Amino acid sequence: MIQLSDAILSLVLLSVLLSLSSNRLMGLVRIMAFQGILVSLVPLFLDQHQGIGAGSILFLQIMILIKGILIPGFMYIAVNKVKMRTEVEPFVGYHASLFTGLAFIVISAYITERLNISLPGGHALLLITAITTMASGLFLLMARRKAITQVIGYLMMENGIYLVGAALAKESHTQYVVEFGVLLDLLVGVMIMGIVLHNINSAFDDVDTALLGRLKD
Amino acid sequence: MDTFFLSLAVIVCGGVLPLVMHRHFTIMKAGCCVLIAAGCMLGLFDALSLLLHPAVAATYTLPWLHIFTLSFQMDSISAFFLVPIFLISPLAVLYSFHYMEKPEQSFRTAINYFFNAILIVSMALVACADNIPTFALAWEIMSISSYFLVVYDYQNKDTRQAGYLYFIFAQGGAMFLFAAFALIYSYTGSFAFTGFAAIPDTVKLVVFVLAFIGFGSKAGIFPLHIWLPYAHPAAPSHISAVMSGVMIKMGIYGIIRIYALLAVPSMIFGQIVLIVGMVTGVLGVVYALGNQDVKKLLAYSSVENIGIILIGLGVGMIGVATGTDAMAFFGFAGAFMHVFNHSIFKSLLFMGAGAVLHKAKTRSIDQLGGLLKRMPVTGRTFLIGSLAISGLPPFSGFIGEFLIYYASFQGIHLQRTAFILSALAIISLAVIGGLATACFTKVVGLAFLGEPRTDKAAHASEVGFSMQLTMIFLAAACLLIGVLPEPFVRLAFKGIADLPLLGSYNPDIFIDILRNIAKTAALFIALFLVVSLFRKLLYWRKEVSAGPTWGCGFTRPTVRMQYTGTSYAASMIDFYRPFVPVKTLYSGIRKIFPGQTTYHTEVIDVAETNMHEKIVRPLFKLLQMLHWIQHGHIQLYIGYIVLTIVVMLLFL
Amino acid sequence: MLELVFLIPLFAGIMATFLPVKLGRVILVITALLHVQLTGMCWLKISAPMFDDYFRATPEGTLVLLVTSFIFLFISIYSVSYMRETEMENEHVFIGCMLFFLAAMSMVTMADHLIVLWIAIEATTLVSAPLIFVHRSKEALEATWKYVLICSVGIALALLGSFFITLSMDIGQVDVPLAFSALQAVAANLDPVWLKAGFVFVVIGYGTKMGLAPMHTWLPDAHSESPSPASALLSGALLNCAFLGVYKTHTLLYAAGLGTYSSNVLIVFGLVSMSVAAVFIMNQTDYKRMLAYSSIENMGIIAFGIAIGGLGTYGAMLHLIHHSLIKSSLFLSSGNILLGYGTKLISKTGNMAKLLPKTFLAFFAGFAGISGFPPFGIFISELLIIIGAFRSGRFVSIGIFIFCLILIFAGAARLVMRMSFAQHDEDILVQEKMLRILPSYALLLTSAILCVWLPESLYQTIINAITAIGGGLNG
Amino acid sequence: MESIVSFCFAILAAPLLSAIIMKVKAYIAGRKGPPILIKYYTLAKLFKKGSVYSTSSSFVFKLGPVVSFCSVVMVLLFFPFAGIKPLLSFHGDVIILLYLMGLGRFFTIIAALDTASPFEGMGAAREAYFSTLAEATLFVILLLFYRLNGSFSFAAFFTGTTAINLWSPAASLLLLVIVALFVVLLTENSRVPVDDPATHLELTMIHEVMILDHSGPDLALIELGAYLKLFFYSAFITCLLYPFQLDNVYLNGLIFYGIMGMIYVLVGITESIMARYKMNLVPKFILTSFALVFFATILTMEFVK
Repeated sequence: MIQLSDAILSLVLLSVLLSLSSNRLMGLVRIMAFQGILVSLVPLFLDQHQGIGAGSILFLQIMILIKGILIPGFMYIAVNKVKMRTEVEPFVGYHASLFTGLAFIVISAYITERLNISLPGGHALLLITAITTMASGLFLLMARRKAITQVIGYLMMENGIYLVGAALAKESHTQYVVEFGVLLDLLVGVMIMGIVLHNINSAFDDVDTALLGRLKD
Repeated sequence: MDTFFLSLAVIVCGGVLPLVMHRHFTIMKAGCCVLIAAGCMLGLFDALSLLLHPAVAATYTLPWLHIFTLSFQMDSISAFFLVPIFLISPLAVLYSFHYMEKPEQSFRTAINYFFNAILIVSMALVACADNIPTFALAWEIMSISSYFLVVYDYQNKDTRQAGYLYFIFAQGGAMFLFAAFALIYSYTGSFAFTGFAAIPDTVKLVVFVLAFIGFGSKAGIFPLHIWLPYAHPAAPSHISAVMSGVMIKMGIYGIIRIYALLAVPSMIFGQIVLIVGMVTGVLGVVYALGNQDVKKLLAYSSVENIGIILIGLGVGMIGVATGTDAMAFFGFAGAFMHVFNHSIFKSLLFMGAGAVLHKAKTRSIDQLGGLLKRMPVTGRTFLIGSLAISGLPPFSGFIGEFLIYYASFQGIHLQRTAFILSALAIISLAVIGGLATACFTKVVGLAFLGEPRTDKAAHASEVGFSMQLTMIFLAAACLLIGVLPEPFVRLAFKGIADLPLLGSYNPDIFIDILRNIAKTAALFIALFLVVSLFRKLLYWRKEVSAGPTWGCGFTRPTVRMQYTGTSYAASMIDFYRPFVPVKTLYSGIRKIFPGQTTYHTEVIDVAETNMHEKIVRPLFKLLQMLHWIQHGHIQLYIGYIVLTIVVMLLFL
Repeated sequence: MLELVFLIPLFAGIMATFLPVKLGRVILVITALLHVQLTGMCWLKISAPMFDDYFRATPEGTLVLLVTSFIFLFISIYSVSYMRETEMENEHVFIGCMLFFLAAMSMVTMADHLIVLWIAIEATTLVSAPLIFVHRSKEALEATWKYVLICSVGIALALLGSFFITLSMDIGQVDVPLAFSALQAVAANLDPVWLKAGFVFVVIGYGTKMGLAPMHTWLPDAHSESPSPASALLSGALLNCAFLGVYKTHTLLYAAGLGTYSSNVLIVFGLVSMSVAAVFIMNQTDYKRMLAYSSIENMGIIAFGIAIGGLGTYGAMLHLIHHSLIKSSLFLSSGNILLGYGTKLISKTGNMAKLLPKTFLAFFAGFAGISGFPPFGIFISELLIIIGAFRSGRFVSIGIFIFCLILIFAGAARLVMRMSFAQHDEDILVQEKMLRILPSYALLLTSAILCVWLPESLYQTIINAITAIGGGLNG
Repeated sequence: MESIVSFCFAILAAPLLSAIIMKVKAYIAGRKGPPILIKYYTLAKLFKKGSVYSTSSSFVFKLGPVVSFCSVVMVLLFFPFAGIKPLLSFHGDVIILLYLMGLGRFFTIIAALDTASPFEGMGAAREAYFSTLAEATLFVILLLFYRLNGSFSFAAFFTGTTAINLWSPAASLLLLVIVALFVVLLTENSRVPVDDPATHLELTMIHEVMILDHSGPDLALIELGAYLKLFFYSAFITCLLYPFQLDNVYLNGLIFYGIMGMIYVLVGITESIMARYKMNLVPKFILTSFALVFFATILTMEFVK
């Protein structure tokens, strides 16, 4: 099982790197769907989640539904509907982004080493993945022009945080009602962002954040 | 203290009444005057009875918001400061009866009366506050109510600026006060005033300096005086009278109170106060001399008098520190006396200036002239006020200054620092006295005497009855105190009775001197009458004719050839040049047949320019530079968050 | 049943969204009234929570709930008149979202579970976003975008922080429900390093929402672009809710013996916020932005006051109450000014004293109140905070604190005087109406009354709220 | 009784002594000069005349001469001439007397300004200016005296056993004081080099220009006041020089007035050999006197322990 979880985590890492170097919006959305499903699966393969009860199975399905289908689907619609140019338009170039992603991996490996905490089950890779995902999400938020890529960055960060939660928290704390609430927030958040994006597009004829710089002192 | 609170209640009623009745303009004014006057008389009676029959200081406490108590105490110091509050304020309100004569601005006038009443009440409460929250509360109410009084004429841009400046200084000063109080609290753990003496001496010094800055910004010490020359001209004149005559004295009250509470016989307090007082006094009067705007000049003159009062206090404090009882006693008594006197003659002068402004529609000395003939009562009372403020016998100003001189002379026998400081105090008093004479001869001589320089001045006429009445009353008070100083000086002695550290000094010797001074004054007046009679005799049945002024050979002198205030002061200002720069705007003569040219000079307040150039401007520049923080780019905004995380994790 | 406090506005919101606008307005006001009653019941401890794992009526929560409910009542009355005047396009959405917003905020105040708190706070962001962009102007959209994105990112970090706190439980071998009240009791056993790390992320996260600099960047945009009732809600109620998250975590650290660390962090954030506010209030051109920066300043003051302990904490709680009252009143007045002049630019306003006398009274009184003049409560709270700071020996901090206060006062006074008194020749577009003035007066009056007479029970609530971090009168 | 006689004598003698200056100047210039009683003649002539008042002026203009005259007379009432107790004296009288002189000056100045004449305004400004400086010098002298002898009145300064004079231990300081006082005398009485009363150009005058419009008895009062003022300052200096007190009152008086005469002669000589300073040099001149006495005062830190 451990190997399997490692494999999934590697795939997550790969998706992160791919998203950094991706230059197509549609591609990005697909990567996000892929990543969402992977991330949802992670708890399934972790040691501390021994007893998989009916609740967790149900929750797993809901999570895959939201993270892997609903949210990416919603964004897919958004991208299509606003008919934005499909270029990602980075501030930081794709190669540089990629290298930054690699640097994130190195740094998070170093941090994980330094933290040296007795993680339940010694999931060093999990933590590395989580930190990298988070950092890359923040990086996408900062380094891309298009508003929609920022949403994707936000989602990626959220995924990273979820991974951290999965890595660190014991099962005893996991309360599905609460987790569902978190997911719901995420979903509604993305929907709201989508609506705002839609409005921005109709008001500005573009979703370039460079246009969103009027309010300043 | 029941009488005291009753009087305050009556005053508040007097303030609220106009708000309710503002549709009936005259009734509103009359009702307000009557109520405020009644309240003030009651309060004055209470304060005086406490002063004259010293009993245990009256106290009153009231729980407030579960954690505070509102605590009031009326001891001799409070009672003494209440006297000018309750004496001058009703007169100012009475004065305003004819001064505020625009029925179309009825509601605004009502608001002015309301805040006037609030100001009176809050000043009285400041004087009686007996713990930190009470004091802070009363102090802030005083600041904000006086602010509204200053901006009465808000359509005028200058007024707005003045109000702004005043507002900043009031609140900034309050912050220093809060800091001082908070520092004390951090040692005593109690809001009460009583525990102040228990804190360590070094802390006391810090507390005193903070409080001195805070109170000083209200009182107008150099260089925190810069709001005065703006706020006083901007405010209506009866308000200037109250603010300058009474309100800035609350700053002095604060300094005295904090000194009394800290109760530390250290030389350094006296040194600070004395040196600041000397600088304030001399520069205040020099700036007064250099200004041609009557009310601005009077504002600077207030600064000067605050300087004199501080010299008195400083001398008193040095007396305490060196154990020279007489010096301490008379220093404080002189300061108290001058507080009282200044409140009278300064309000008189402001009312006079207000009368001039009211009728001649200008405040500039260089546009006035010849008003004595046109406004006989205003002119004569203003002359008396000028004599009093110049400290000349037989008028009231002299008495206070004499006490301070007397105290300073007691310090002449001391050694080293104390001696030099006493000597400097005497010299600066002399210089201030001389310059004040120069300054007020200028005002009287140029604004009221000679020929009117403009049509505005030429068409001035005497002001309304209530205004005349108050000015006559105050002028009479100036003369009365000068001729019969004893009861008033005894009042000042009673006032300082509750100051700690003073020892028990018996001022009987001084009372003898005082009687002699009174006799001298009386003798002078008698002599004056005799000589006048003699002069009358000499002119008996003689030909007395009138003709034009001798123009030194110039046959057609015009009124515009009269000496102006600017030239009158020019050489004296020149003497103090490094501290009193003069800005000259001269258009020059360019063409062969020169057209109209302009020449304008203006005395620059170094405190103001330096504060503006060295502090405010760079600060503004810095703040403007920092505006890029909010640049509008969301990516960098998120960058801020990331940066914060990184920094915080580094300091984890 | 305690949960009614947020369930009823939730259902009312759903109803209002789908019912006709006129009915929606009635629902809005009725719900506000009902909510006040529910809050009162909660305050008097009549109702108990049903899901006591997640919800609990803590004194600090009750306090914030009280404030929120109270100002919501007046804002709802105001907004009825405001909406009638502005002829809003999607008014039913606006009313619905206001009610949802109330529900979310009420949930925040009652939340005891770490993650539930997070959910509720994130929910406040999401339901308030439509309030901001209801006008759909370009600026409003931009503001909404920034608001949603920055707050979401920030709050996501708070989730991470909550996870770290969970981790500190695990490492400390503590097995209690993941609720503040439960953790409080066992705080000493929590792992300090992870607890601190958790605190850092929570402060940054909720601090973003609360408007602590340098995470405040969304705040001036959102407050200035949203309709005035929404601004008033954002500033008067929402910021307090976010503060509650910070405060509860701070309490936890205090109980764990890490109070010094968390205090220092809060002091730094508080002072930075005040400085930033000072920078932007000076030379501000937009009066709503000025008010927004003033909110940043006041949140800084509250954070500072909470951190210094003792009297300062009491002062901070008072400050929270009075700031909400006064600031929401100011924003409501600013709505009238906006209607009257049709612009948010200070340079295009003026002579309010003559043109909009009633609004002028409310606005200027509010300004005096927010600047710490009696008879408004901020006078007391600032005095207490200054005294508390000296008492705790933080002389440098208090120096900066006072300096910022003076600067902000200087900056704001100039602008307010400009608006109130300066020359203005054009006519007023929309005259004042009593319905849009009275709520402002009522809020200010409440602050003034609370400065004279503080009900015993309210006092007790404040004291109970601050005893957890050693705040009180003996500090 | 002695005091009254002394006071009356002082008032009567003042014009005579003033004439000495004119005589000395004339003598040095090689002229015969006016008769020694010229000042009495002038006064008598003026008292007999009527007056012309400017239409610009008010009652203040008429008040000026009276007040300034009264203030000088007041000072003389308190001053001990030739060791004879003055008519009145009390601890602290010096201050009120100096301030009374200030009162006189105040009225002189505003009376001048009352005429609306530009020249008189100019003179008034100068008078106000220079007297502020001279007054400071006088006050330093007072505090020096107070430090030396602990008293606070003219009578106590110059009579009794602790009288201050050139033969006391602090004589070296008093030399400085005498020089300074002489400067003050020249300033306050508008003598050369501060002012030239004999000039014919109003622009350069100080005191004389201020009284241009006064005439008749008013002018007489002013003139008499000026003589008395000069008399007072000379007596002040004389008291410092005056070495001893003999039992014989008349002998005392003789010596005293002898020294007084010498001071007047000295003023006359100064006027003859010096030119008037440029107006902007005058403050420096007066400041010198201030510096001298201030220096002397600081030096007392050595003398008085």
